[in-house]
Parts: sequence; structure tokens; C-alpha cells
Amino acid sequence: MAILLDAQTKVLVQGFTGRIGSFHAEEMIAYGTRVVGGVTPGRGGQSLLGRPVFNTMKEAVVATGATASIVFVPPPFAADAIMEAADAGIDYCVCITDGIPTQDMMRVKRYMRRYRAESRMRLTGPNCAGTITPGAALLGIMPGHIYLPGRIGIIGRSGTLGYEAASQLKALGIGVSTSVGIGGDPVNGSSFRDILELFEADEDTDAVVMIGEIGGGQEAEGAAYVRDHMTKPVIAYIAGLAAPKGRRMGHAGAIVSAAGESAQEKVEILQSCGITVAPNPSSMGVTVAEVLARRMDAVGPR
Amino acid sequence: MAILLDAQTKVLVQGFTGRIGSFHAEEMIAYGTRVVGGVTPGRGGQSLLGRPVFNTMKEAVVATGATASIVFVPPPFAADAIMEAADAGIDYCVCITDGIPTQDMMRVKRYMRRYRAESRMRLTGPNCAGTITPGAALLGIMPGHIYLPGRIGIIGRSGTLGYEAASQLKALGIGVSTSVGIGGDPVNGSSFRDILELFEADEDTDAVVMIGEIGGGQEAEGAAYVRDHMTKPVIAYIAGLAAPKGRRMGHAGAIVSAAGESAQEKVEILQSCGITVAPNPSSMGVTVAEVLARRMDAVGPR
Amino acid sequence: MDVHEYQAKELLARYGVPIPRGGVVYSPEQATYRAKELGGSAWVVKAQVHAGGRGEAGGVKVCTTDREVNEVANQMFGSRLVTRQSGPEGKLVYRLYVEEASRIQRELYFGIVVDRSTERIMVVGSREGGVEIEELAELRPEALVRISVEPALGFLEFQARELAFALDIPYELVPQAVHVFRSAYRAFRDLDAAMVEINPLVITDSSAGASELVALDAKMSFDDNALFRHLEIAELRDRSQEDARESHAADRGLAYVGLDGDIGCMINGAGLAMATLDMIQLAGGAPANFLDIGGGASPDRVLKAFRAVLNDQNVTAMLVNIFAGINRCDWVAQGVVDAFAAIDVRIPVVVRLAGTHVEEGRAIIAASGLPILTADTLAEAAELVVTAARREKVLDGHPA
Amino acid sequence: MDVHEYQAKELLARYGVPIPRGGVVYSPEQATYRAKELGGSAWVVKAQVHAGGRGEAGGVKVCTTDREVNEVANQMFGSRLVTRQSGPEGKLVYRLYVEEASRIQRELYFGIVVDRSTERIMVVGSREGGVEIEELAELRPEALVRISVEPALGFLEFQARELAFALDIPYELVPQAVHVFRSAYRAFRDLDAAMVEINPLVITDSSAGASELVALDAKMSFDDNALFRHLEIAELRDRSQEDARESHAADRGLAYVGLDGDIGCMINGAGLAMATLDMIQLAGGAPANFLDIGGGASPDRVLKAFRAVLNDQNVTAMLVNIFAGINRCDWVAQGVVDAFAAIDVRIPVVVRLAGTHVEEGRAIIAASGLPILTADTLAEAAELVVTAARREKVLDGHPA
Repeated sequence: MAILLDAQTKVLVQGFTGRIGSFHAEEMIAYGTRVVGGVTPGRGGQSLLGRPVFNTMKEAVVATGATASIVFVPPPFAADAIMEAADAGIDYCVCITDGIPTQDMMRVKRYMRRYRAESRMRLTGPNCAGTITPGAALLGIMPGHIYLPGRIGIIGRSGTLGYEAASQLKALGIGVSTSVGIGGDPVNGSSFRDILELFEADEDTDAVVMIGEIGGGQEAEGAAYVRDHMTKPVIAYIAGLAAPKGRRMGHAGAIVSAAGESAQEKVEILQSCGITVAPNPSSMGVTVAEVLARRMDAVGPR
Repeated sequence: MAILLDAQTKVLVQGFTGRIGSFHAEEMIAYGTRVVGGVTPGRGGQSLLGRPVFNTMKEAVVATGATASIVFVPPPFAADAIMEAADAGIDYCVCITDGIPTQDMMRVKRYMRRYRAESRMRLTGPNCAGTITPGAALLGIMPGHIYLPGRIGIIGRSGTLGYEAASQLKALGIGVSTSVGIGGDPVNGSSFRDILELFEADEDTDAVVMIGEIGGGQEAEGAAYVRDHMTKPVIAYIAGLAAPKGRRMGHAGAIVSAAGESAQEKVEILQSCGITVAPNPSSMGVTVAEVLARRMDAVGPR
Repeated sequence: MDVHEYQAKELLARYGVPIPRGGVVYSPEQATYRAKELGGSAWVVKAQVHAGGRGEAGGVKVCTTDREVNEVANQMFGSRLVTRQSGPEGKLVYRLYVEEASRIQRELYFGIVVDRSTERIMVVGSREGGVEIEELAELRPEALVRISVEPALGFLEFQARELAFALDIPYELVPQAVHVFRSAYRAFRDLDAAMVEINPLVITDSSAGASELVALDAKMSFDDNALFRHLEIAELRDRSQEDARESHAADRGLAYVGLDGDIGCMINGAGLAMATLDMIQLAGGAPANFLDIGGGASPDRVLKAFRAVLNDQNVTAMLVNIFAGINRCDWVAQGVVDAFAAIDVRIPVVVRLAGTHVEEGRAIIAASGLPILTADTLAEAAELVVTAARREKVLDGHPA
Repeated sequence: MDVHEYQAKELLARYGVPIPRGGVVYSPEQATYRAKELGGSAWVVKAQVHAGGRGEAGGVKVCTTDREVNEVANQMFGSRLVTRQSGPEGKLVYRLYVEEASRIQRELYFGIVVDRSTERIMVVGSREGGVEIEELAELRPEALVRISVEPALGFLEFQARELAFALDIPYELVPQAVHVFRSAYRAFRDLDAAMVEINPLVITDSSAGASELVALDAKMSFDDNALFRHLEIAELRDRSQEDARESHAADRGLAYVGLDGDIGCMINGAGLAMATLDMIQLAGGAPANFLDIGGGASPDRVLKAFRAVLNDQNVTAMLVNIFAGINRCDWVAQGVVDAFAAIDVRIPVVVRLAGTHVEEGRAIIAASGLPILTADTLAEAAELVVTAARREKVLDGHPA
């Protein structure tokens, strides 16, 4: 099933009846995602897009058996919506919302630790484009048509740069197993490392593209995991070579504030861990193709 | 070594230079306890009773290698002292202080959960008389001479009622492996169940006396453990048959506020779990002797 | 520590819980004045006492004229209200609360307590307000919604929302309900409460404008151990609502609980004190009090404890039971001897000493030549004091 | 969002951090008046700008007479202070802070930040105050004490005490230090700060009475995402300290960062925007700005973005790079065409469209007949815009 999401996954939309929630719910349904309902407090009992609306996540989970949710709730209420999903027993939650206060996310992460690791909800985002298993299901806001089904995993902080990677791959006839946006905020639900682990264990993934950027230490942490534990090749790109120190580049998390957080330093760390780094954002696709070709040569024809 | 404490255990006294701390430190030393120093912020570098005083628990643990501590810090600061002990890597902490706010203790319990179960500090008390392994070491405020070394474990909420039990046993020539005061507060460090587990696993203990009282559900929880997991006989007494409902009897935790919390109800629960309940507080000793005698008869002479 | 309804309401209102308009009054004249000031055509006059069950006991009256307010207030002031929670003596009424009458559409229950089993704060709600929660919990536990609060994060918005939906609060009032619930939680947490109860929390009738949530009755009690950091709460203590014997003892730092029997008790340690009461009862006697003199009992403290016990006119015999740990039996014995010198003790006194310096203690009692009965064990001591009390009663002309 | 030193001090003082007496002034006359009002014989006059390194740049002066205060204030007002953090243009000085001079015995460092690796708030202290913490962290990391804060419980008393002892604060000042540290932590937490820095935190000389701790300089910055719940902080924004281009864009809801190059950029998505800047730089060009127009880019939003980019006089060519996800290429294309109609665009514009409705978008550009250069890939687009910019410079008489 690739990772996190497949055609069978039952999905709830949090903030279902809002303008943005309903728009993307429709898009996700059109892509084939099994959206089984949504939550908007006070709108319980109504229906939208042929799906039921519930007042609370607990009710919605009980009624639909959903295991995944996507959050389109505005920033002041988004952290609460994520905790509500966790408490309702959701396995996988994607939070699209951009602009959640950092301390709210710290509280969310703290809250989730009350559950045992094995039953803890997995969160990706916030401030991300979502997750797609091409040809199967979309839990996000990305244009589905740019992803070719295939065997390359993608993990990225940035939505549009993920699109760029997927479409470069598609142009070369290379498909994607699952593409996961982990989001551009300083405190986020899942790290590169968390998702790399899933791809390493996934039978449907042959190699992983990791798209990082300036700020924070998650790329370096992911790279150490690649060096110590991964058997599959990893290809990376780090955005922000041209970014000046101390300035926030759009993403709340994209600011160089400590040693090892600039793009150049990250590139060096990644390379030292055996990761092939694409020299520029236009060559993500070809770099993957080269690595795959080398791999094929090494393995020989099967 | 019986449980929790033996003659080798290195002990720090928190609130060492205070009137109460220094008095009991001297008593503990006289009993043979290996008190290696104490902490009083701002008195670091001084010495008392021939032992060094430190400013912080971290320093004290590093300098002395202590693994246990006893807290004589006044109520407004006692919760902080317990957390400091946990953070400094202490294995076993006894808190004597009476009068700690309930929410402070909730915070302490919450704080301690940040450590993995296997490396988490064990706390007994607050509002207890402490723990003694007769003939080996005393971590508390009880009169050492009333305890005969032996093979009966004692767990009690009340200090003086624990003395009563120990001296009744002594009068019958029966000794104690370890006596543990878990304290009279509604939120405490260790429950009956926690200490019953230790006694069940302890090679030096043959039977356990459990001294409960009105209020809360810890006696029932302990009884369920006895029924499901214990091989050693347990003898109990529950204080407060004469206590009216809804009144606080001295201990902050001794108030009947829900079903199953009265002494009579507890006695019934304990008996239904196979625990022998002493009919009155004067017969704790003889009830133990009877149970041991029956046991001997059943086992036959060894 | 308990506070009055109006105090609980004022505290909750400070945190954002809506309450009906009203005011506390200390005389019938003030009651009438307050009713006029509030305006409207109906008022509720409520006796302010520390005991539940006021309504059925006649402590809550609806009035529709100033005159009626005055009459009701006249009846209530100075009376002792006997409710099913007040004890047979009832509670002195010397404050009333006059508040505007609310039009009630529905009554809900909302409460916050410390849950000892999870060691967390627990929020409890029910669609069935206005009834006693203990009864509801026993008879129909499924009617209660319980939500455990993670202390790290407090009572979360979604939890409050879930409770609001579970209580069938109409959609348009859900945001207000979330606010009320979380406000009450913050009051509980910030003020170190032991209990908050809003019963009933009402949804008002929409006949006079939009419906809203209002805390019609409220109760709060506080963690005594935390009063050191809430002086403004400590000041709300109302001694008129307490057992006079207990106030007297508490002022002297003694943990005293008044009971209905005739055997006075003075013991060290709460557990031993409870056990001693049990022994007296098993021996056929009835304890007059619970009294723990605590650790470090100086002769002076023993004297104070003696006074607290003898303060109760019902006491016909007294038992002193000390198992000295931190205490020393010789100090206690000296305290007892001093007490006999300071007070005119006219009832039989049984002393049982054990633990630290027991021999010295017994010697002091023996050497004093005082008519003190002594015992070695708890059982003996209980027998002795029960027998002595029975004899006293006969001597006094009471049947045993 | 950054605030001025005096604002940070006022906020911290509200939470209990001691600061020297002082006041903000807007003219040399006010400065003299304030110094007289403060009394004493020495004052520090400090330029209020959003940039560190003021001292070495001449923005902090000690004065010993009123007259000197007046002269210093006269020099500072209206000047642009260039520090190593201000950028080459410096920061406009239009507020000064006049404060009583402190006698310093020792200087410490105290700071609070969000630690991204542990996802917790981290408290940092050092015995070596007054120096730049970044430098210290790089050169002598062992001189820093770091304490991670459990969000459930806050900065605990014993942690604050450990820090105080680690900084060698004298025993008699430890309770005050604990109070200062925890007060600053509460300010950080309650106000959703991104950074609190007290540098130096000084121990005053005991020559004039007992030593005490004082926050001699303070800096705070705030989480922009949390300003919605801190309107009083949001109001402290000082536009005079911002890049004018950025203020202009921010007012229009655009994420804009001014850079030093000449190629204007308009991109959707922060990651793609950073990558596009990288591509321009790799192609030999220099970006004039970072600009993310975000999702849901209506033609109106595109027009605003055009204006924000062209607002910068240095821009000689412009690149529009859109990978439409939520956006639609046809809307963006229409926005570009509308912008050409609304603004007199005199520089070459390169447009690269991809994603949702890309064909329709390209058709709109083609049909417009406007002199717009188009590209299919990011690499092509970067090449085109860099070449165009170089040509423009030559035409303008600048060397390439």
C-alpha cells in the first residue's frame, strides 16, 4: 500500500463545511479518496457532498470507522482539532493549516505523548500540502495529475517544491509510491526521520527523495538515520542557498539561526551521510534517474 | 535486602539543616542508616553531623553517589524538592512533609512520568512516617526500637498505626522485613499495589500486613492485586469504622466521598479477595500469628 | 474549606461564568432594598449556609413582592436551617442572597472534582441537573459524563465541546457552554479548589430574549493544604458555619472532628486516632471526637488538647492514647500532669503510652499521684474508658 | 516580530523582572527632562533600534550632566545607526531610552528560546554576560548552561535554583535570581515570545547598598503566528525599523523578504520560492526579493504582488514562477495580463507556469500579445531572467 494512505483508507475532513475544507474535500473525492464524512461543530446531522457531518470527532469515528483525518481548521483552533483527532482514535492525521502558534504545536506534541507509541496517532504537517499515494488516494491539496504512480517516495517540507519534484519525475517516466509533506513549521508532527523509517520498511518503495530547506536540524537527523539504517538510496535537495542568515523565508521554520542550519552546511552533512544531493532544484528528477540507473547497473538485470 | 532500603543504601537528607531535618538525620544515623550528606540551598560547602551540605541535589548525587533521599522540606516547597530528587537521578525518595497541596502532588506525579518506567524514581509519601528495614536502615521518623528484624512486610497509610502493628508483632516475637509508610494524602507516590508487588517479589518477606483506612480506592486496587497475583498471605486492618461519612479524619485523604470508600465496604472487598482482615486494631499482631500458624500447618514442618 | 453559594458564584463569575444578578444581605431591610435595586417582578431569597439540600428544607424561597421578600428574610434571619446535610443542629442563617428569578428551560449538572484513582482533575456533567449528584451516580451512573483532564494541558476546547454536545446543549449555546466549562475549570485549577459544582446550570427560557446558560446554584470547596497561597480564599472562612468545638481546636492547630458520643479522645496520629475510635465503638462506647495532636507534642500542646476535649459538655470520660515516634512519652505524661494542675478535671482519664521513652512516661504518671487510669495496650485502654464512661453516666443519673 | 529594548523591559518588568529606572523620550528636551526627573549623577542614553551591537556602534552613551544628555540626544535623534546587525543602511533612531546608570559588579547572560530539536522551551544562562551569545556558543559552548523546560510544568523552582548556582550567583541573591528567571519564563510563555534575552543581567555593586540583580539590556521577539491573541504586543510593531518594501508587502498579506539583487521574484510556495532564488543565483543572477504569493492567488493578489516587486527601484527584470496546486494557472495568467494593463511595466518579465490548468494559462499569456517571455521549466526560466537582467543593465549603462 505504499505508506500512510491507500485507496481503502477512510478519511474524515475536519473543518468540513468551511470554504476551504469543502473545496478540497470535493477534490479529494474526485481523486478517489474514500472521504466518509467530516466534522464541523454545530453542523452535526447535516450532510455535504453526500457525506454526513458530525459535531465531534468521536461521534464521527464511531459512526464511520474512519482511521485518517485532514485538518482545514483556522490557526487559532487547529491545535485543538489535532488533539481531538488523536483523542478520537484517528491513526493518521494531516494538518494543512498554516499559521499555528509554536507553543500550540509544542502542546500538541506533548499531548500526543500521553498515548503509547504503538497506538499514537501519526501527524504530518501543519503547514503542508498533504500526502498522496498516486492512483490510490489523496489527503491534501496537491494537484493529483502531476503524480505518476510508481516506486519513489518523496518527503518534503515545501508543497510546491514537492510538486516540482513529482513533475520532473513524471517527465522522465518515473512514478511515486507516496509523497508526504511534513510542513514548513519549526515544530511539526513528523520529521524526515519518521517518514524515512516508513519508506525504508515499505515494499513498494525503491528510493526516496528528501526535499529540505534552511532552518532546524531535522534534515541532519534524517541524514544520520540514512547513514546508519537505510538500505534504499536517498536523493536530496536543500532549498535556500541564496537565503541570508537570520531572515525568515516564508515558512515559519525557514530561518537560519544556529550552526548547521544553512543550506550549504546541510548539503555537506547530507553528502557525508551518503545521500546524493541534486545540485539545483531543476535537476531533482534527473538526479533520481541517475541514481536508479547506477543502482540497476550495480545490481545487474533481474 | 528486604525491599527499598538496606544498610548499604546511601541517603541524602533534603532540608538537612532545618530543625526537623537535622533532628531526624541524627536519629537515622544513630540507627545505622548510611546518611552521606544533605541539601539546603545556600548552605552548600558547610557541613553538619560530619556530613557535607550541598546547594542542589544534582551536586549532592554527583559528589556522594547517593541513591535515596528523604524530604523534610516545608509544604510550599516540598513538591519542588521531590522533582529535584527525581531529576538528580535518585532511585528512592521518601517524603515526610504533611500539608502539600493536592495539585502540587498531581504535578509531581505527572513530572515523574517523563522518565521511563524502569528508571523512574520511586516515591513513598508524602505525609508518611517513612520506611524502615529493621536492623539495617531507617529512612523516616519512626522509633526504631519497636521493630524486630524478621520476615513480615508492613504497608500502611498511617504512621502511628504502623507502630502499633510493629509493636504487636514484636510482643509476639514476630519480626519485620521492611515497613513502608505510603502516607495519608489523597495523591501519593506509591500505592498499596506498588508496594505489594515489591513484597511479593522479595525473598526476605513471607507475609504482608496492609493497614488501610477510609477514603480513596487504593485498598481495593491492592486487594485485586492480592487476589490475582500474590502467593504470599496478606493480613489487613482498615481504620475508620467509627468515622462519619463526608468528614475528613485528620489525614487529607481520609474522607469517605464515594461508594466503596467506607471502612466496612473496604473490609468486605478485602475479604472477598482472600485477605484476612483483623477485627480490630488491637488484634493485628495475633491475626498475623494465626495466619502464619495456619500456613505452617498447611505446609508442614520444613 | 467550604464557602457560601454567593462567594462561590462571585469567584466563578470572576473567571467568566455567568450568574444571575444578585447580592448578599445581612438584614430584612437590606433584602428589600436589594430586591428593589435588582428590579423585575420575582426574586429568589436564599439562606447562605454551608449545607446542601436548602431548597427542600425551606432555605430557598421565590418571592414576587418586596413585602414578601421582607417577610421571608425576617423568617430566615437568625434561624437555624436543618437540611439533610447540616446535622441535627442545623446551620445558623445570618446572610441571605437575593437574586433575580431566572426563567428556566432546562437544568443541567456540571461539576469538577479530583479523581483519586487517575490522580487527575475530572469534569462531570449530566443532562439531569438539580438533583443530587451522589444519588444520580449511585442510581443511574450512565447519566453522568466524566472527562479526565490532562494536567499538562488543562480542559481542552474539544473536550468542553464534547461535553456540551453530550449534554444536548443547543448548537447556538455550545460556544457559550465551552466558555463556561473552561472558565470553571480555570477557577478550580487557579484557586486550588477541591470541588466546584454548578447545580443546576440552567438554560434560560427564550421567552424574554435569547436563551443563555446561567449558574443558578454554585458550590466550591478548597484544598486546605493550599490556602497558604490563596489568602483571599482563606479570608472567606465563615466560623458561624463550623462546629464550635472544631473551630476552637483548629485555632490551636489541632485536627479535631466533633462526633456525637461521650468519650473524649486525644491521640497522636490520624490512623491511630481512627483505630482508637473503632476500638471504643467495638467496646460498646461512643467517641465524642476525633483528635490528632500530631507529632512533636509539647506539654503545652497536650494542655491545649485537653481543653479542646473537655470543652465538649457531653464528654464523660477521656482516653489519651499515645504511640510516641517523634513524640516522647515522658513529654506527653508531663503534659497530662500539667493539664490536671491547670484544669479542674472532673471526669475519669485513661492514659495509654507506648513507644519512645515509655518507661519514663509511665513513671511520671505513677509518681504524680493523680487519679489517672493507665493501660498497656489499645484494647485494654478502650475497655477501661468505656467502663468508666458508663459508670459516670450512671452516677450522673443517665441510664447507661 | 521584534520590539524595542524599552518595550521588552516594560513587558518583563510587568512579570517581575527588575529593570533600572528610566523612560523613553522622543526629543532632546524630553531626554534632559527625564534625566533630571530620574535624579542621580549618571545616565545612559540608548538609541532604540531593532538591531544588536548598538554599544560598539555608538548607540549607547553614558552621560554625567544634563547638558551631555542633551548633546548626545541631539546627535542620536534622526540619525541612522549602523550596527553589525542592522544592514548597511542602518536603522532610523527616533526614540531614545534614558535610564539611571547602574554600578556593575558582574555581568551575566540569560536567555530563553524555542529548542527545535527537543520541541521545548530552553533556558540558557552564562557567567559571561555582555558578549554576543552566538559567538560564545560557537567559541566556548561549555560556558553556556542549558535547561530544557517540561511544558506541562514550566520552569521549575529547582531548575531556576540550579541555574543560579551554576552562574555563581551569591547565596543571598539566589532567591531573587529564581524569581527573575521564572518571571522571564512566564513572560515568554504567556506572551508567546520567540526569544527573550537579558544581556547583560547584572549584579550591582554593593558600594551603594545591598547588591541586586537588574536586567540592564533586554530583547524580546514574538511568534508572528500567535499575535492574533496578543493585540497589545501586535501594537508595539515599529514600522520605522522595517524594510519599507517588506512593510508594504506585509500590509498586503504577502510574505516578502527584501534582498540586495536586481531580479524581482514572484512565486507561489515558500519552498519553490527559495529554490527559485537558488536557481537565479546559480545562473549568475542576484535576486531582489523573496516573495511567496501563497495559495489561492486571485488576479487581484497577483496585481498586488507585481506592485510589491516593482516598488523596488533596483529591479531590472522579473520572474513569475507558479506551480499551481490550489492555484490555477489560468487565474495567475489573467492576473499577470491585468497587471500589465494596470501598471506601466518597463522591465522584462519571464513567466513560468506549471500544474493545474497550465495549458489554459499559457494560452492566456500567448493570446495577450504582451512582451512576456515564457519558459516551461524552472531552469529555463532562471536562465531567461538572468540574461534579460544583464541586458537591461547594459542598456541602462550599468556594467553587467
